[in-house]
Amino acid sequence: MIMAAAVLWIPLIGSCVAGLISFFNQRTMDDVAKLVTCMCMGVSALVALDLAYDVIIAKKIVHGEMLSWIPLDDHHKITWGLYVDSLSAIMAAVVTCVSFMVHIYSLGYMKGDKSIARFMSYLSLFTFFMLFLVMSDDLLQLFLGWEGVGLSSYLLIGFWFHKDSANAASMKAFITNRIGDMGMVLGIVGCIAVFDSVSIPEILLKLTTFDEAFFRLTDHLTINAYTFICISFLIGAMAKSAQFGLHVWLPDAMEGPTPVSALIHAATMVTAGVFLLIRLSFLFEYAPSVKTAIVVIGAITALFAAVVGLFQKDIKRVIAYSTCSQLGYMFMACGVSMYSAALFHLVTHAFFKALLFLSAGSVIHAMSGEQNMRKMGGLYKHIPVTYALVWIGSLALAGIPLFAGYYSKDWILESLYGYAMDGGSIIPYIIGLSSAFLTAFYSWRLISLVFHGDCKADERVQSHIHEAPMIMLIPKVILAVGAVFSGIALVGFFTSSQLISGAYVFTEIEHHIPGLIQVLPIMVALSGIALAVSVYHTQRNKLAIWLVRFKRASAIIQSGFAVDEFYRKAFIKPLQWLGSFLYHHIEKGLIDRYGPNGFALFISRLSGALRYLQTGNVRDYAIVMIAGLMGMLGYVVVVIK
Amino acid sequence: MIDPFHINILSILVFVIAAMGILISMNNLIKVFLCIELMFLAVSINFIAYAYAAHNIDGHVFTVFLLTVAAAESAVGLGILVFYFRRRSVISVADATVLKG
Amino acid sequence: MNLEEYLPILVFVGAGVFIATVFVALAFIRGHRTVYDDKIAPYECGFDAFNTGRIRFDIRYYLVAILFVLFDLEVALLFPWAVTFLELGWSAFAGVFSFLFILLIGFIYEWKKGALEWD
Amino acid sequence: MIELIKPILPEMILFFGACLVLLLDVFQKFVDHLMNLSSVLLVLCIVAIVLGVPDGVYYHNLCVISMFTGLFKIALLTLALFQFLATSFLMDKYALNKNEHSVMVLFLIVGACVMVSANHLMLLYVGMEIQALAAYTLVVMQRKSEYSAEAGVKYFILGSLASVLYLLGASYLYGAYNTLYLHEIITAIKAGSTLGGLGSILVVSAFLFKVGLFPFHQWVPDVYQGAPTPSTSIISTLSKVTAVAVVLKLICGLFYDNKSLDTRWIFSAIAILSMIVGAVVPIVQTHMKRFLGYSSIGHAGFMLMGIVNIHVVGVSSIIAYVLIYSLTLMMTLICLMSLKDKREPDEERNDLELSKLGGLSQVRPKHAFMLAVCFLSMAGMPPLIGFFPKLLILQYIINQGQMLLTVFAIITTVISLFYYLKIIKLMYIDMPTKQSIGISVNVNMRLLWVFIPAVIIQLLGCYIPILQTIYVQYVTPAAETLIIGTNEKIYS
Repeated sequence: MIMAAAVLWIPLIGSCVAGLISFFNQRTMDDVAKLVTCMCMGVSALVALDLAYDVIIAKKIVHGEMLSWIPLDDHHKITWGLYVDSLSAIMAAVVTCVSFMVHIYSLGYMKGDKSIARFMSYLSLFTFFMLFLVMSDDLLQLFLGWEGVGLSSYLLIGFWFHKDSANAASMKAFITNRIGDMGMVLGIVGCIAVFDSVSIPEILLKLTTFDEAFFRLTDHLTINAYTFICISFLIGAMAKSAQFGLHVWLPDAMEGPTPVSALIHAATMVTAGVFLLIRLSFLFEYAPSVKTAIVVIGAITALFAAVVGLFQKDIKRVIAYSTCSQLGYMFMACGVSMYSAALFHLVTHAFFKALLFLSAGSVIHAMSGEQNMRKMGGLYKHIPVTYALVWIGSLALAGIPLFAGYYSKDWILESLYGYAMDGGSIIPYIIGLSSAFLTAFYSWRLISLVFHGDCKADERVQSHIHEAPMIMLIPKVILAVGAVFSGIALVGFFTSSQLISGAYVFTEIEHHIPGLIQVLPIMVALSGIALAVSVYHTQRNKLAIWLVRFKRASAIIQSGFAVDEFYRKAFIKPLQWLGSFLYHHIEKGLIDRYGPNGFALFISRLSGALRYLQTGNVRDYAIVMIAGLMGMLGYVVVVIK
Repeated sequence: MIDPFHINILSILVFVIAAMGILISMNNLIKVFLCIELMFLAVSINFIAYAYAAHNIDGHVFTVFLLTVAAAESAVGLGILVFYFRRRSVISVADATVLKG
Repeated sequence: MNLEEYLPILVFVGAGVFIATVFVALAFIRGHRTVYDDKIAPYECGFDAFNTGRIRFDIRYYLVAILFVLFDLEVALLFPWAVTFLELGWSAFAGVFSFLFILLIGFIYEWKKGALEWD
Repeated sequence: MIELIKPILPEMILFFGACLVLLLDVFQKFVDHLMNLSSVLLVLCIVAIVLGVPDGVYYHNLCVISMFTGLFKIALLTLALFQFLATSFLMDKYALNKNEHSVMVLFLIVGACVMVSANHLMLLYVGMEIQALAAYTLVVMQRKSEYSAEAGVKYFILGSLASVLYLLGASYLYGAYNTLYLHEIITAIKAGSTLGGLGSILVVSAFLFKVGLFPFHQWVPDVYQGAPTPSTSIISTLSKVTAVAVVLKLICGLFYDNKSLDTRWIFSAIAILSMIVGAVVPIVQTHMKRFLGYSSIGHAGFMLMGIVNIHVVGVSSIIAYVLIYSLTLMMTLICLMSLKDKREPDEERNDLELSKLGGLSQVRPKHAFMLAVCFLSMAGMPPLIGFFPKLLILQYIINQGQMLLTVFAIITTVISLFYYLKIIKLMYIDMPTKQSIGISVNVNMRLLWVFIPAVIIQLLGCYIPILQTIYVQYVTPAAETLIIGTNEKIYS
């Protein structure tokens, strides 16, 4: 319990210290802020690893109460609690480790930024909220963490607030996540209505005793309560995990500093949706239709994001769409009840995607802030270490054996195959394979464009190209170790153990997997790599011709199938019009004009008019007195009995 | 037979005359004071009539007090008048509208 | 109507008229008459005797009038006591004299303030 | 002998003390100490009331001594004492004889005490005249000011009209019931007669005039503005407290449980119209005292709501309201007095232009704070003491189901909050202008002796138990004597 609390609260201490330093604008104390946040994060990471070891190996669940929050009565009270089972422990370990790496990396990457203390404070604050989220024992506390990471994400995307695009992106992320939050709130309210509780263990306990529950919408229309709750939570998870439809904020979120992208928008926060699905898996098992929906959404996202990723120019956007696509894999795994696989992919993905982002950060750093891949090329000579690390990350991403991604992705694809064999559709499996092919393709497209060929940057930028300093390399190397070995090291553990003891009904079905199916993902990945290499190294001219020929199609795809444009036309414009109409005609024109402002104007006019009754002439005063008196006397004469 | 009601009507007539006098003679403070005195007298008639009708001494006593207090009041009034005249050099209050609004 | 009660008043009026007539007549008959300008000039409190009544009086007349009105009318309070002081006894006597004492204070005040000085 | 005069000993002390002060002043003896002597007289008078005769009626039912009269007399004396102590060193700035001023205040209090105690219409009239004549004199004290003269004339004419109305009403009551004793009239009036009804309304109207309620309100701003500020302070507080006491006494007597005459509509209308005038007109005012005059009309209307339905709770709320409001208003005016420069009398008018207060918080932070506290208290802001009587009255009328009154009370309170806040904005947010810097005062340490207790009194609202104790122990019993005790207890 104390360990868990330490993991949770230590980052907050660091955040507060750095925040205070930033608030009082003590530039000279920046070093203190850096040191304190990194040390706190390091301690937290170490304790988290120890905690994870304890929880997973010793198979004990830490569950305790910190503070009373909303005491309603004896039976209904909401507390600040800690609940650490193996799921939470793994998440906590991943979050703290990646966060620690990103903290250290940031020291180099953000060097010289005048508000670095603020940056470190936000990073630590984010980590605190993320830990709060994964360790919470009830839905309300989870929701608080959920909102907290959203807030931190907003603050960090808009960290360079003098950039308009950063501000716009931060708001876009925040507002898009509102939709998800609405889902979360509905889900929590639904839980309260059905289970009379927000405590996750309690809900699990009660679920086994309940049969079915319904919400009556109208007299004739009822909806299964579990379905309703699960759809609500699914919407929440979709927004946080950038699934198709609510993914639009993620590419734009790349406006934030690259360490932020690595930590929040690749490794941790975006996986909160997947975490939610796993945490509430016992509920989803009662809503099979929603599970199907999860598979569909995951599949669409995986394919869609991979296709869009092919056409991106911006190095960070490629990786962002890749993240989106990988999250689609995790969703698919959840949808077919392979929660362990999803979690496994989450862990490995955290390592290699963080690595890729940090490497991309190094590239950008080397290119003096340039993010367009078309203006790069031939960098492998100048930044060999980063080159190697990108290779490692890409191999892991593409799912090449021995690298981390292989084990988890392969497992997911096998699960999808099993799903098809169990009577489900084969389409998810096919989409999974296609996406794997596309993943490999765009990864090597990135490598080819950035590191090979001729450099297209101007002279000044070229002269500045340099390898990142040690402080940025070491975290990447550590992450690379994770990207290589986490799969092979953990695969046995994930496939064998009953991960979350009793937390959900885990249906482990052994399928006979044909040999061809086992090899297929590797072949697909290798063919993707081969195609990319051949296209970008030998057939580049032909590619250019093709691109010109299908200029409009490629432009549409590049813009993410114009989802943003569609939203703008379908929702934002009408809403803006409606808002403007309501503001100008209803609020200003009607309510303000005849309401508060009108009343105020009326009063001041009345005041101006009434003052003229006070003529200053004694005669008028006497007349008013006598007239008033006459009125009173007349009334008395009339009413007196 | 004359009863208090008739005296009452007389007093009301005098009172109304005095009140109208106040309203129409604002250009001369002396007249205003005269009218106020007239009102006192109208009320005095009332008191005496009621006291006489009810064989009650209180009304008479009140009248005596009323006269003396009215004298004091008119003395103060005249004092204010003198003060006002010294400041304004007129005894009309019809245009005394510095304080208004 | 019982007019006999008013007989003393009639006698009083008659006596007054008689005595006044006698004195005027005696002065007219026995009087020593010399005529000079100042004596025959019309005299009206310093104003021209033959003039419109709507002239401005000196404000100081009003001051005198105020003081006169006050001290004159306060005497009205003494009349009821004066006609019954034998029946009312010492407490009423003390009351009236404390009233007169207050008037005295007022009188001292106005004297010291110079309200009785013409200039 | 001493037993004979004991019931009116406080008034005697004040009256003969005032005569003594008058003579000492006119003989030029101890001129600088006469205000202190007046303060001593006030203290003696308070002692005489506290140690005085037991409750009951004296002098053949002419005079009543009860919790109610005691409370109001002590309140009057305390207010006057507060003013004397606070302003004795400020009076030199005014072109008036400060000793005569204090004498007049003493006479005014004598009249007020007579009014509060009187149980006889004639005595009430005499008290009212003593009080009114002193008030007229106070208004015209500043001999060089044209405004003072005009205000005095207006006040005198309208005040005489009011007292004539009172006399007419008294004569009707006398004609209807053949008595001038209040308690006999109160017993008799339940039978109901047109003459008695007219008389009662006329009598009450005269005191509604003194309070400054709607059809009789127009003298208030003119007189407040024209009179020298020390006199304004006296008239707006002492006169008003007395008038409210008499109004309470008369209305509770004449209209309580009076089946023949339903006066609720009359008083509701007066209260609503007064509140509207008091809420709306101050918005456009530019002169401080005029502004306060108008707002006091609104406060009077607010108070009157408590007596539309006559009940102990309402009456005690009104007592609490008038005492707290008067204290606050007096503090405000003392604060304004201490801001005055030594100037010609007519220029004082300009000194109190609202625009002069711009940026006061930077020029005179203590004064600005004091004024802000007073204004917020008048507006009824919760931590301050002014909130509680407002709450009591609102609570009362809501409990009585007077929804129309409630709605108007709330609307007008909100509007009045606006103009109070406007002044606070003027003082705290606006920058000092060339005009406002003209306001200067020799910051006297004695002023702090006034300000600190004043702020403490205002902040008493933070410690409710003490207010509650005072309310339960003194105010409510006073209200009870008025309604329950009038006939049965005292005159048996």
